[in-house]
Amino acid sequence: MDFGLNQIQREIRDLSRSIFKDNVTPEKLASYDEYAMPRFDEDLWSKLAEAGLLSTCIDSDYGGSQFGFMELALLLEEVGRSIAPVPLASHCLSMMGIQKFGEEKIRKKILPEAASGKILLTSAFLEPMNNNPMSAHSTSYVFDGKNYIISGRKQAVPFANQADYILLSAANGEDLVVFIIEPGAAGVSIKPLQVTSFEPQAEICLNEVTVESSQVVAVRDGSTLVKWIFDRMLSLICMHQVGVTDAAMKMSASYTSERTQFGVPVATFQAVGHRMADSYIDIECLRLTSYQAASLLDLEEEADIELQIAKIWAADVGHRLSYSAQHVHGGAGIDRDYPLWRYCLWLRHNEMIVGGSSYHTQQLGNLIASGRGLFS
Amino acid sequence: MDFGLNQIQREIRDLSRSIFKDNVTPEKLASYDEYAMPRFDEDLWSKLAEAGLLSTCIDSDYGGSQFGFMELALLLEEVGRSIAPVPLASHCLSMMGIQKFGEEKIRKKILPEAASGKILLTSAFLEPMNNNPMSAHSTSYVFDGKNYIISGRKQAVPFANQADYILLSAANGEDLVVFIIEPGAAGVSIKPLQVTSFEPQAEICLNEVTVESSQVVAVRDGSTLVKWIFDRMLSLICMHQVGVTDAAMKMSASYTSERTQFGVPVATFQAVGHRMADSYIDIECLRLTSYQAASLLDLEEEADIELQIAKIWAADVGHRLSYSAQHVHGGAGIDRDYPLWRYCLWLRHNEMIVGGSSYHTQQLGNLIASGRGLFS
Amino acid sequence: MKIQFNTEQVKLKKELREYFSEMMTPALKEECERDLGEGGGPLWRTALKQMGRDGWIGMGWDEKWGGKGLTPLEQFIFVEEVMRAGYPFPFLTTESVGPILAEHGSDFLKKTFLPKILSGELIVAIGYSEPSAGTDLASLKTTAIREGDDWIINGQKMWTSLAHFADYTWLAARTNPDADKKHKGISLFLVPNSAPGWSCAPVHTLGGIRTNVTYYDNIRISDAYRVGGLNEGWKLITSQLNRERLSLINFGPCSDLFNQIVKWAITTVLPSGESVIEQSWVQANLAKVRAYIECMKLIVYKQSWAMTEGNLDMADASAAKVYGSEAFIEIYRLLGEVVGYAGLIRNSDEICPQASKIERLYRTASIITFGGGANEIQRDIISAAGLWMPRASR
Amino acid sequence: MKIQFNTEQVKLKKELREYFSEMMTPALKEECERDLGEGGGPLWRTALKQMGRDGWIGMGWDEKWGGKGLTPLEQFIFVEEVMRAGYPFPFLTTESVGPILAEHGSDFLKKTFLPKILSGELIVAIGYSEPSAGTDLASLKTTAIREGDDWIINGQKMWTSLAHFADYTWLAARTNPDADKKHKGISLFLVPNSAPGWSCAPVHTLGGIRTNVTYYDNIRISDAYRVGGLNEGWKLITSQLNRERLSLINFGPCSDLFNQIVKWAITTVLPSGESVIEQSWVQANLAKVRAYIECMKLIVYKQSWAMTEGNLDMADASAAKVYGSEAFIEIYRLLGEVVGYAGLIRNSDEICPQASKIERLYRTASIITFGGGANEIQRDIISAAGLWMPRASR
Repeated sequence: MDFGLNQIQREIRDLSRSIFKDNVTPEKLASYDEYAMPRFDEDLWSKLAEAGLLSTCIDSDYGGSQFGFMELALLLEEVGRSIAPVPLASHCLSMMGIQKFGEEKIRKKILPEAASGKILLTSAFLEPMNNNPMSAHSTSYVFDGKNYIISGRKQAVPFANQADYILLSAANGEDLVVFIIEPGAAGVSIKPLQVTSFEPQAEICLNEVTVESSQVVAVRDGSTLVKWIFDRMLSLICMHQVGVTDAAMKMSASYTSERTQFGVPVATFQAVGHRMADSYIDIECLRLTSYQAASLLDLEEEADIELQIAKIWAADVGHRLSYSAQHVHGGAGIDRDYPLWRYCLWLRHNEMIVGGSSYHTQQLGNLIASGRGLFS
Repeated sequence: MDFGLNQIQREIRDLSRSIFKDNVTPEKLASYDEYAMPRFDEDLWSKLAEAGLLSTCIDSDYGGSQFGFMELALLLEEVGRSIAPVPLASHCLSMMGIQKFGEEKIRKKILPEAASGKILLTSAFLEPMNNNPMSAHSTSYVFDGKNYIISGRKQAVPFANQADYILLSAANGEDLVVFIIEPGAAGVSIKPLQVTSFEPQAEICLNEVTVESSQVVAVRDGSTLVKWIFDRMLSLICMHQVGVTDAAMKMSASYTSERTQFGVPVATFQAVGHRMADSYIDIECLRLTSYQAASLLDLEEEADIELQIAKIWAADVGHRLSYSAQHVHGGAGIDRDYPLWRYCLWLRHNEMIVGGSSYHTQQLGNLIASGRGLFS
Repeated sequence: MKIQFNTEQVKLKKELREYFSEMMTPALKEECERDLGEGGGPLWRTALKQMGRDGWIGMGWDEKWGGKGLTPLEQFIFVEEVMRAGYPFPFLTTESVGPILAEHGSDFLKKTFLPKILSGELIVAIGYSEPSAGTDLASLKTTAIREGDDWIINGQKMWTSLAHFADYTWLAARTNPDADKKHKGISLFLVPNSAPGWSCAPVHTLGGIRTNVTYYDNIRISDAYRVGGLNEGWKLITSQLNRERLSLINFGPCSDLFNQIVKWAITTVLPSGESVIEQSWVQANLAKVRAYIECMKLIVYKQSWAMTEGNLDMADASAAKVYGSEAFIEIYRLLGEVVGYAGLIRNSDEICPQASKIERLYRTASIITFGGGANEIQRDIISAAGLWMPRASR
Repeated sequence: MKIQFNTEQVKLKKELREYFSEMMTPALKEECERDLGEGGGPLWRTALKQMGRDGWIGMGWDEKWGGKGLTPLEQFIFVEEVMRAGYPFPFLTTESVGPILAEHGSDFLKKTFLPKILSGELIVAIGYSEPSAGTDLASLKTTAIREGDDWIINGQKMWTSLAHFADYTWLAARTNPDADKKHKGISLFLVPNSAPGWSCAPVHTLGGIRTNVTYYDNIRISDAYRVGGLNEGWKLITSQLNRERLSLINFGPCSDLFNQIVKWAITTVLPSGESVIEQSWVQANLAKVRAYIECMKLIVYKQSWAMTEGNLDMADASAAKVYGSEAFIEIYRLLGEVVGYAGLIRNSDEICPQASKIERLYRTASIITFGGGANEIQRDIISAAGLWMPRASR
């Protein structure tokens, strides 16, 4: 049992932190506010590519550094800490899915270019009113003997309009197949959604989209692939939230240490100090449960229980910290000229995306009722 | 809309408060600790009878003062404030049920003696593993053409061993009938339970108990009677909790105002002051929702939603206040030589009896799902 | 003790609901939405004046100022219903500044302002906070210096909400820099926003709502526009805030939101075939919201009743503010969970008609935990005034 | 980063579980229940010595004191498992006093005490609190006055738990009444409870558990029983409390309780025909408990790991104590709701075998929110040491 970072992990953390620190400023972030332009810093993306940070989990055969999922997870914590405008999670998870489940031909076609940042990938697994991409599908396919014809709707697809390829799941009865499609394919229409965090997201409508067999990433084990990526997506949302919460807490601690009222720093009021202490504890819980889930996935172990627990904390802590931070900042916390407010948007995003705390509590409860989740 | 007490209500409150203040002391209460003797102060009971406080809701025909349910509810708040060892709620509600649903013969037999305190009544509606006396019955009867034969189990019956008569429900298919039985009747066995609060409670086992038709209080409208009493029982639990919480809060406020540490009263630490402020708000919520439910029942209006809400607050506030009070008292809060600890027992009792907060939240949720509970 | 409306009150509520359902035309609704629930638009102005003409704004006011002479409870029912209808009612002017002015203003001020306030023709913004005087309000630095019959005002105020369309600012300024305690050197003025030297710059907030910094550059006003005693402004500030606290906790809009979400959850079917409300966690969330709002309702009704009886308690006003402001946050969260992903979308209500409103409300909800007197101060007041606990000197 | 046990640790856990399942005979269990989870009975004594002989108590200790030379993590696994088995392990002696003694005690003290502690032959009670020195520990009044090579001790201590069967008291006394700061005049002593002048009176608590007032009447002890530097006791107190905080948060028993309740809820059928666990609110309660305990587990594992690395953080120790003590309360509540009325019954486990334990645990749970350093103090420490926030002088 080791709660520390090894040499490589420390290097990845330090390198990414320093790149984000130099390149993500409130002024730059301001240019994406209210969707003034798509929240995707392509310069920064190139720098991450150059530093080898887009391909941490990709085999050296395809130009990657061949590290594990834990390294990617730690990288996402830094994305969260800086709320950097880069589609790291969706891009890397799509690559990893192709690498693990795709055939060599498709891997060779996609991975080297994706690993070097030349092309962008994303995944479309979620559907309207459904937080579980493994069940009750609104997107279906038929096989006409040669091609697959897909119809349906996908929701909450990050960077759909920026991506070159989209991993997309569709069902036929019990079977779930994962395809790789191009956003410009006939029958695909992309409707941009404006969400809380200003992240480019879209709803995708598929109207009899024809797809060739060569575009199939996983046919027999499609639902395994979807679960494999979805588990890791949950994990990365939690890791991102670790970074966002930690940064917002530290901003609050230093603001209240400097701001004086009644002739003393606001931090010296016990109610303020204690609220920050509660945040500290909250974030420690979020961090530990998130690290644990990532660590299990890194070992390719099952983490159903641990992921639900981490997401519950990501939601609860995100909610509580957002209001604590705003509150102890007084007016500054909600002033768009001070950096905190954008962190609050991401706290909310990570809280609610793929279901809030109540939803995941019920999911965890279901697992427990089925006899899983006993302590060993 | 009137949140104030009228003249009669003020008199009942002041009179009862003064009787309890004079007669309920920590020394007296100590004699019932750990069931050293049954928690029933018969002297105090006589004094309440003499003051006319046992019969507030009983018609003058039977020797009562003919006031409404609200007056009884306010009386229960005072019982809670003093944690007086008297079976007021179970006795009075049983009388009221008989008065409202029984035939004149049974009313005449029971009520005058009960109103004057000569005999004691209680009710046995609850059954094991079931917080809802209106459904899923473990006690059933058959009618042999002349008598009713009852078998089954009742739980959480207060003062069963002290009572002269017990109102008891039993089912036959969909029909629910309420009988009045004597604890010593053949086939009735009473197993005393020791509960958190030291209140005399018992499980009653009924093994082919034969009951005559004259003992039937409500045959056609048995389930109406059970609901009518049960609603008021919920209400009185909440009102009792109002008194218990208020007393425990004030004890905590005055203890922390006097106890010094670091050369200042403990109350001057903001964390302590704020925790007490939160208790103040909590108790205001409990008080208002409890008063509202009692007020509706007083008017014989339906109060399903309002009762659930009051019981949720009774449970939540009881839980939170118990630990706040213990905590700000430091060691004194749990020391059996200081009066707080018995209040904590009652806070727990009222929290958990007939279901805790989660249970009642789900009940309220069910009502909402059925389309009830919209704001007008 | 009878915690139910009487027949007249029930009738009034019904009448108001009908009135507002007619008043809130699609065009007015659209304007109010566009102004993010703040008001200030032309249709909004017109509607306010109409309400004034129809005698609603002054329901609970003395007839001599144009009121109807009913009680604070009826006044509260009116405010609840107008807010419930989605109209951003300028309650700070009518429910907090107005009553304080009626109590402490000179005859001249009362005659000048009250009829206009009750007829919906005059809006007042509040000018207390400054860059270094937030929770520690008494340390404010804006000055008013006597010059003959006039005062010359200089300074800067933060968070002057509504200033960009208000007519006057209810301004706290230092009139005695040498007072032995800093809160004893403050006076209150009604400053016309049209006065030379007045200016205003927008501040944009997390929730998208605009507030303002306002600047006071050698503004000259007559002493007749001073409210209450010289250097006795602190009492007016605290009284105004006490009233403000209550009016911030209006449960009309959120009770309507609850109703809408319940109906949506009952009628909306998930891909799995069950309705939204069949999910037990949704029921639990809605039950929690229902219980939260019920208390909010009872707390404000009780306080309206207490005002009618003339015994509004300071600790209770603070309790209402703390409870309400923190309950709103939990309510929006619980409802946000129920609508799910739709509650993250700003530009579409396709899934659930109330979802984008919840998205925005979540971003605005923190304001009243620190605005109107930070909740820490309110809790200090509660333990001191409500429980007689000693508190640390500040 | 790898937050899973290695193969040896998994094996150790298994070995310990088997060992304790044999050790906890029905008679020992009954004795422990009777003593309300406090220990002190004859079978309890025997078992403790057996654990000592079998080398468990000192797993993570240096071999020269009778330990096995493993790390704090293995030591923690041992404590977790022994507590999980329902044995009231005297962790204050072995996990807090012992390590501090090893670090700060003289050779004489180490040789005298450590082997006995690790062999389960010696129990130490903690004597800090006094009637007027609770949270403000540094104001304690018990005195130790030098007389030749000896000290004469006089005073009274509150909440001296285990004193009635402990062998020694780890006692804080004032050795310099004139120190410029009151915490600089305190020294630490190991006082034999057998010394003439020592006496003890029971204090009964809400949860039924006995604690004690202890009296020190002209007790004479040699200077050899002083621990650490003269007037440097404060550092030992805070170090001991730091360690105590961690050992208070043992999740072994409550993880086992969770497992038992889940199994009961799955197999128990309600009169309505559905099982207890089919009620969605029961699932939600159990999920919350599961999530609470998971964090408790990770927090204490991380700290055991940090001790292994030699960098236990003060803020983290306080965070563990606050989190754990408050989580226990919520856990017992949520489980209490699940078992329902049975959780109010003291004298029968007919409905649910764990219910009366929950009934009692609920009554004992508050102790560690103020004991071991009140949670207010811990939060002060966290904001100061963990977030570098300035704090008010006290």
